[in-house]
Amino acid sequence: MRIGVFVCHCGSNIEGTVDTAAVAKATLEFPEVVYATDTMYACSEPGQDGIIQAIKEKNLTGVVVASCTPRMHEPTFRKAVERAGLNRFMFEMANIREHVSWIGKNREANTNKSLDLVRIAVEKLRRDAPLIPSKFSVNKRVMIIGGGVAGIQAALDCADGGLQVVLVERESTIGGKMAKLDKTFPTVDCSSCILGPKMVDVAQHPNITLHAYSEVDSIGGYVGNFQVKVKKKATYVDWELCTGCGACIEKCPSKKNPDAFNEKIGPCTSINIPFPQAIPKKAYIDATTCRQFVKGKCGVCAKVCPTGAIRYDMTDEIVTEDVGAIVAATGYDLFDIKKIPEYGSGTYPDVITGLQYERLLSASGPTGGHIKRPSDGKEPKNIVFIQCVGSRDKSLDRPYCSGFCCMYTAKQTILTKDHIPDSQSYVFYMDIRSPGKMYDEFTRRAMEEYGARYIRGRVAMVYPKGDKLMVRGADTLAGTQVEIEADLVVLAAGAEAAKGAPQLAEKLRISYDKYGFFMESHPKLKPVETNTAGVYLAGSCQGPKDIPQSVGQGSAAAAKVLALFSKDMLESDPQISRVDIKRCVGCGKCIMTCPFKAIKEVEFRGQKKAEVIETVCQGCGICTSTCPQGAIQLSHFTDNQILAEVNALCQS
Amino acid sequence: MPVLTGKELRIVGFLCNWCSYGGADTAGVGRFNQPTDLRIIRVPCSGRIDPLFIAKTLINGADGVLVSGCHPRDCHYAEGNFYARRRLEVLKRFLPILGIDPGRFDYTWVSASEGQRWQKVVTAFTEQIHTLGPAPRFDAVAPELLAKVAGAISQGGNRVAA
Amino acid sequence: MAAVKYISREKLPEWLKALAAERRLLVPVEEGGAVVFRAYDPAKAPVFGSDATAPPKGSVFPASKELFSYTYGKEGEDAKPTLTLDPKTTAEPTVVFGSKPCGARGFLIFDRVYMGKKFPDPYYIAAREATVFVTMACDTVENTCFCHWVGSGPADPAGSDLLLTPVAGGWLVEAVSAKGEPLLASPALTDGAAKAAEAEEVKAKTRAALGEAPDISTSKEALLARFDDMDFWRDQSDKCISCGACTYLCPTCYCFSITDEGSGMSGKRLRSWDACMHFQFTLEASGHNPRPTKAHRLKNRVGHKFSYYPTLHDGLIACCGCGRCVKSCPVSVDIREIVQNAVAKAKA
Amino acid sequence: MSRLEELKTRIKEALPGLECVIGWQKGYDALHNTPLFMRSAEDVDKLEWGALNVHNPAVYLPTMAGKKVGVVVKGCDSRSVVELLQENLINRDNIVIFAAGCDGVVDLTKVKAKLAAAGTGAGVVTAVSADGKTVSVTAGGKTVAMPMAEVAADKCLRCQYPNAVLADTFVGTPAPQPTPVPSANADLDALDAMSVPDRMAFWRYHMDRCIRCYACRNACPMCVCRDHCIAQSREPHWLSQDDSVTEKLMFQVVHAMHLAGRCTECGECQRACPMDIPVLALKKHLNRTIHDLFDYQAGVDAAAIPPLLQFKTEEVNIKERSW
Amino acid sequence: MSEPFNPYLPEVATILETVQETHNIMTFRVRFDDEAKMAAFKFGPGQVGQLSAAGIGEATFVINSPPTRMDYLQFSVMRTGEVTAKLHNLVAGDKVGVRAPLGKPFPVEDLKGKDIVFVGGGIGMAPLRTLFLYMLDNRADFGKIRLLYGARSPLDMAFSAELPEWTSRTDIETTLTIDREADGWEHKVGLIPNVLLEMAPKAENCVAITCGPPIMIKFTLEALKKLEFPDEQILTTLEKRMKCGIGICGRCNIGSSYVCVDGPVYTYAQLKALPNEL
Repeated sequence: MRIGVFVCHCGSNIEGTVDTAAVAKATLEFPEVVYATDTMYACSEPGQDGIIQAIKEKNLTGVVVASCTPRMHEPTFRKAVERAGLNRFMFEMANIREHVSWIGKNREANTNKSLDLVRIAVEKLRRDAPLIPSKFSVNKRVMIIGGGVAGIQAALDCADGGLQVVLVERESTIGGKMAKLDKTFPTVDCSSCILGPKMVDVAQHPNITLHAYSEVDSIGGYVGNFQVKVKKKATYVDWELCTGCGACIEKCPSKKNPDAFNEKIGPCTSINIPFPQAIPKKAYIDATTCRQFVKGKCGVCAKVCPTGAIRYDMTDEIVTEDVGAIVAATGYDLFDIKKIPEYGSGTYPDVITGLQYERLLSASGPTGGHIKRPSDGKEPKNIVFIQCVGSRDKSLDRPYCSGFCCMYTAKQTILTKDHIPDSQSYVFYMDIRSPGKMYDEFTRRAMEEYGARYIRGRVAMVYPKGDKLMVRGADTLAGTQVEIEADLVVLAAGAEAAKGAPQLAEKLRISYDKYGFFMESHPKLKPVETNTAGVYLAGSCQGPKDIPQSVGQGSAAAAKVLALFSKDMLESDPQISRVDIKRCVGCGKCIMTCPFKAIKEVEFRGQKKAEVIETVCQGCGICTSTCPQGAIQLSHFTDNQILAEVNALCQS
Repeated sequence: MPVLTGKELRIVGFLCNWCSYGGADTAGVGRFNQPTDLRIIRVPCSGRIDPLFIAKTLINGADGVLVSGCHPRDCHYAEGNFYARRRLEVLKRFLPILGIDPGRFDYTWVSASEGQRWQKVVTAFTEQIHTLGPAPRFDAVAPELLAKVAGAISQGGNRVAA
Repeated sequence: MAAVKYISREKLPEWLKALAAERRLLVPVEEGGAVVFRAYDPAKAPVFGSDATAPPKGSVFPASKELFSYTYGKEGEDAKPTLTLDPKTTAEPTVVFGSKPCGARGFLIFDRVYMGKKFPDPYYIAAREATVFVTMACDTVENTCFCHWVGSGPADPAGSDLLLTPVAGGWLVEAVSAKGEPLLASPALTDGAAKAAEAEEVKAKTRAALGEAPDISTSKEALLARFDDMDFWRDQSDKCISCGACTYLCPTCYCFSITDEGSGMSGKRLRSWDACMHFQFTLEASGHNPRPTKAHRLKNRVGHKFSYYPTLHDGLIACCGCGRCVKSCPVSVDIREIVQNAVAKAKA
Repeated sequence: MSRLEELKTRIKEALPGLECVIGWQKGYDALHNTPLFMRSAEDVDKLEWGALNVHNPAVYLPTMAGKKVGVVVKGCDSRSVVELLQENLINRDNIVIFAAGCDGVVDLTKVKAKLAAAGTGAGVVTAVSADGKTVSVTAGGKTVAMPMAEVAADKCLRCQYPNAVLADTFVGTPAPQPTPVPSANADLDALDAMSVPDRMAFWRYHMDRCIRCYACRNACPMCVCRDHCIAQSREPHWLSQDDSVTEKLMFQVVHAMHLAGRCTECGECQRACPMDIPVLALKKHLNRTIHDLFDYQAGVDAAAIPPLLQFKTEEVNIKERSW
Repeated sequence: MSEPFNPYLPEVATILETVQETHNIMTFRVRFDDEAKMAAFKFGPGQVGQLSAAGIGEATFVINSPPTRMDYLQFSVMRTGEVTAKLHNLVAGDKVGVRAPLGKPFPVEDLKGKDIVFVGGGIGMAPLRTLFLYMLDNRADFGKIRLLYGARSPLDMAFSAELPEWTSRTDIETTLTIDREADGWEHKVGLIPNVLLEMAPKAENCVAITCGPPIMIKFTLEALKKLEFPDEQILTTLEKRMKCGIGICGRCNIGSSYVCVDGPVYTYAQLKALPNEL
């Protein structure tokens, strides 16, 4: 083997604390290293060309690059060595930036440690073997989980691109959070006017199958060939027959249920269609409140339904959808404002969330678009908005910024002034975060044109005084305590991961952060990919996003899916486990522990043996550490490779 | 010279690619200062780590071994760290009977986002190993200690007969 | 022949100390319930009563021996590879003191193979020449002893350099080879002529205790005749667990493996004991194994000792009758029984 | 009819349908019994039952897979059979289990020590008799009476299953479960009492005389890799052939870790060791750990999954360390 | 003082050239670094050598270049295990160790004046190549020479660079065959034993020399018996796991015959006399 070692300066990122030339020179003492050099930016075009040229000139058969983390540039360099004619697995990286130069300033120790990391990379490379991927077919259907604006965008883009799309929505209608909004910033155009047509497009698109009121039950398979079991929850209404006429809603005797679509500030019937533009516009029965279910008798809706669509005996149904890719667009939920008792939520009805305020503003909301406070239906004059409720607050384990609250609060002050010209809005804020096109101008308009009074400071408490609420807080700019008498208090509740997100992540075999937001593959370079091939992210499930960002991600995820499906055959990752059939004793321990059911028992000359299903194996190597005789080995991370690394580090 | 004599001890880390290796990267990106003793071996999953690798590393002269994987329930491969947790815990409890200080091995969970946590783990573990000092070696047991133990064995008998 | 000498129990440590001063002195000592040959330590009394658990095979033929070290290097601008091999054939002068005759006799079997004309083995020869065997004749016999079956006996001097025979108060010391004679020079030894008769009596009594040996002179042919009788070998090997205890404890088993161990640019090639009872012994890279079952392997082990080796080496049986393979076998496989079964079957 | 005679009768009845039945017979001297493979009625007449049946015949079963065989078991041996069944290494339909109550077997190392103390040796034993309470050994003309409690194998002194946990034919009256004797765990207790550095010296001292014969492994009924053990492979290359204590100890670690959660503590590894190395203590220690962590005992339930081949998302007994 | 001869110590040699013969067979051409030793090196066709990749180990291969062409020693290595995998990773300029010659050569003197039929299958062509080329280089000493060389497919055929010369020479008769039809294949299609029966060489004054995979050998021997070749006129070479190569280590023996010193070349008559343990 002829190994070349390339030690990257990364400008001064590495060279600043590592003597890269010394490392390169010293690696020449390592076995089979015939060429070593330091290079300014290994990943740059000249850097890569240098590697390719060296492979050709020095007849290198393996390459080690000591630079940044392989999680960043391993694919880059693998492609480079491949361009030079080597198998892409005849390449190893030593991470001397994130793991060395950036975490300490001692040049001697760093140089020495870098050399050690190259040493183990060389020892591993010496035991690498070329791996060649095999090909398998792709099922060109995509599942989008979540029918908010991000999911809708992804579904439409995929469908327009010619793909078959399965859209799964937990609620009985798509639309998500955006459907609940009155107007959108910074243009103040009507939310349902811009979302509605897209929802209709979903309903009418021949390539889109919509499973509303449904949830993902389990996911099997792998990129190109997932099998997703979808639980269609019982609606007790045959949607084939339901025309959405609304007769049942009119007659339903159970009318006082909190309306989830209206954020529980208005009532609804037990059989319901959430809002007039719902897609699908089909009724469903909430069995927890319906008299037929609760008391065992009623049956009014069944009697009035002109098409006879009511089915009280309906049960949940599981349908299996075979798809080649999945986009998770499950959105977010709101921080529970009751967790901050000082603000009086739950105690005082006139302390509401921003989203509830949206419903009060909306013409299709419970008040018909007239701002009436929940307690007595009076029109409020003094309205206090409190920012960062459940955002940027370490004490609540919500240290992150929810991103869009500053903007919607500004929008709401503007809309308030439009609705009630003699009103006064006050906004308690920490910082105003408005880094978008026309965003900062928008917040300025709220203050300057619409007279919203912005007070920089936190609110200490809200307490009642007569039918008013007293809001006591600090004005940190003035350095004074302020107290404002409010008719209505609107809390900008922060965004948090959608309920059930971690469970879904586990089904999808993707990671999520400690708050339940899904982890993207790379925070900058792979924002909509995940570490599980064929699973993509769109919208707020990855972290709080406003509408344009969500739509952008929906399209981005769709582009990824379209790119994935542009090939008829996918290449399987050859970095999988392989069985040495001579040494396998057929005990089946690997089969028992494989999380992917990627190993099966076969019979070979009358003896039981294990066999790896190439396309299913994900390359975790649990089998390798389970097999007592080491007969199943994970390629590229074989026992001998790891042992060689261990030995290299243990040698004195 | 693998470690800087007198300054560093030989600490080997086995990190899963998806979480902890990423966490160490995150720590690097955040420029979170760490001791330089640790050498990281990247593996796909903590489930790939045969406890025997750790035993081998310690018996062959490493002063400490640190394993880190994804937090339970957060394994990229769904279940790898669940198996790892059992196996590593069994190993950890096994080491002292061999005569290896259990403090020389530890395992933990660090996610890709937990750069600061990684810094804390590395710093604490490195300190712990420095407190324990260079590991004694099976092939270099001090003659006096050997004589003492041998004496006790020949007196008490190899196996204690009732 | 030098005059016979006598060493008393009391004077023995003095002699041992003198011997240890000049070279490596290996004596049988107890270690955790087993008796093994270790470098002499005056603080630790040697165990001369019963035969050692492990014979002194390792003194000349260590369990693992470096044949040579290798070092890769690089030369010139283009890092041209170089390879240097450095063999170490020298051996340390050694006295093995207190082995039973069977333990020393084992090397006679080695000698034929390792000191042959075509490929004399420099490592073995150096160690053999550097080692002196001071052997103790037996005064008791155990149930597993069968040295008299294979042309040896409890006072067999073959392979030894000095022979000690237990007599009242100490041992009669006889030089068996010229190599042994210089060791008699120690002042701890006194004239032993007076004890010679007693020693002869001990030898005769011990030999008599062994009783008559069965006739296994036809083992060569008898075992070959059973070569294809796999039912026979199945019956003989049924209880064998195919471990290497018999082989590694055998004073005559001389087979080995060669493996390379190295890291980085250097390493070594080792010759180490190997056991023909292990599946891996004859396993080929293709997966094919000419001796795939323990029946095949036991057939080769017994056949080698009692048939193939004698065929190649003037009828000398590659067994010294020490009985360790029987005594130390976890399941008491008895090679005497197997040979007798084969012989009986041939007669029938 | 004695247990032995009834066993013989039942085995003879079953023998025509079986490849063979594995049991014990007298060995090369009075002190040693040896495994017996019964293929004919005459073979069955050689069967022995009693304190000298030290071997665990379950070790032979996996290598005879595919053939229908019988096996005579003590209580402890039956646990190995159960464990093999649990791991699908043998097929229940192909195994016929004969069992009887066991009053314990001797530890030959203890017997040897007794004989040595009496001024004689195990090599010259001429007669042995045992009545369940006492073993009388005649050697070199002396007869030494040894209370069973002093020469029984440690496993017998703490035996929980004197009667097979699984049997097709159980003859005679079940044996009573003995009261655990404190000295039954003396080896582990002694190690527990040592300091960690002393333990390193302990293993350094003992492993030094290991001859790497792998009798411990080959006698172990749960060492199912056998011919493909990683101790002797180059791919993977876990161990070198260096004659060093680290390599020898590393093998014991391999053996012990591979047995974690599978070992029934039959003690064959240590009994088989020709160099008398106390390797069982490692497995005992692991079994204790497995029991503490997972409340699990190997070889009692053929339907159980070994604890290291499964997991719980919340591990009750594993504490996460805080950093 | 000069060291005594050490049969375990390889000669350090340099790889001059490697040839990728098939997907898993690679040929190595090596020369000892010690030119004096290279010049003095003598061997007979059929003798083997132990090729070392120091650090990994040794494996046995026949020296498949003939003693008449001493520019280099040639070994062809099929990738089967750890050592062969390492060897396949080596390139020209790399160092190997060579212990040679070991074993006994073909009985060249006895073959002189005889007609010869070589029957080689797959990698089994390697041991035949050395004798075949030796005979070509001493063409006058031998009678009619026929070579039947078969492989599974054209891609599995080693020494393909030499095949045009072998097939075009008029003083020998070369037949190539593959198991199944393949595009562009201009030679025979059929299993070696069947093609051999078609060729029907006369047994009189003829020696058949065969090497190949066990199953091929089995049926080739049957074919040769049909063609009435006496056992003494059939030569083959055995492959066994070897370590020492000098008749000590105890692996390669079949009864009392050590393949590494008494073989690897045996007549069928000798083989039949050995105990049955192949």
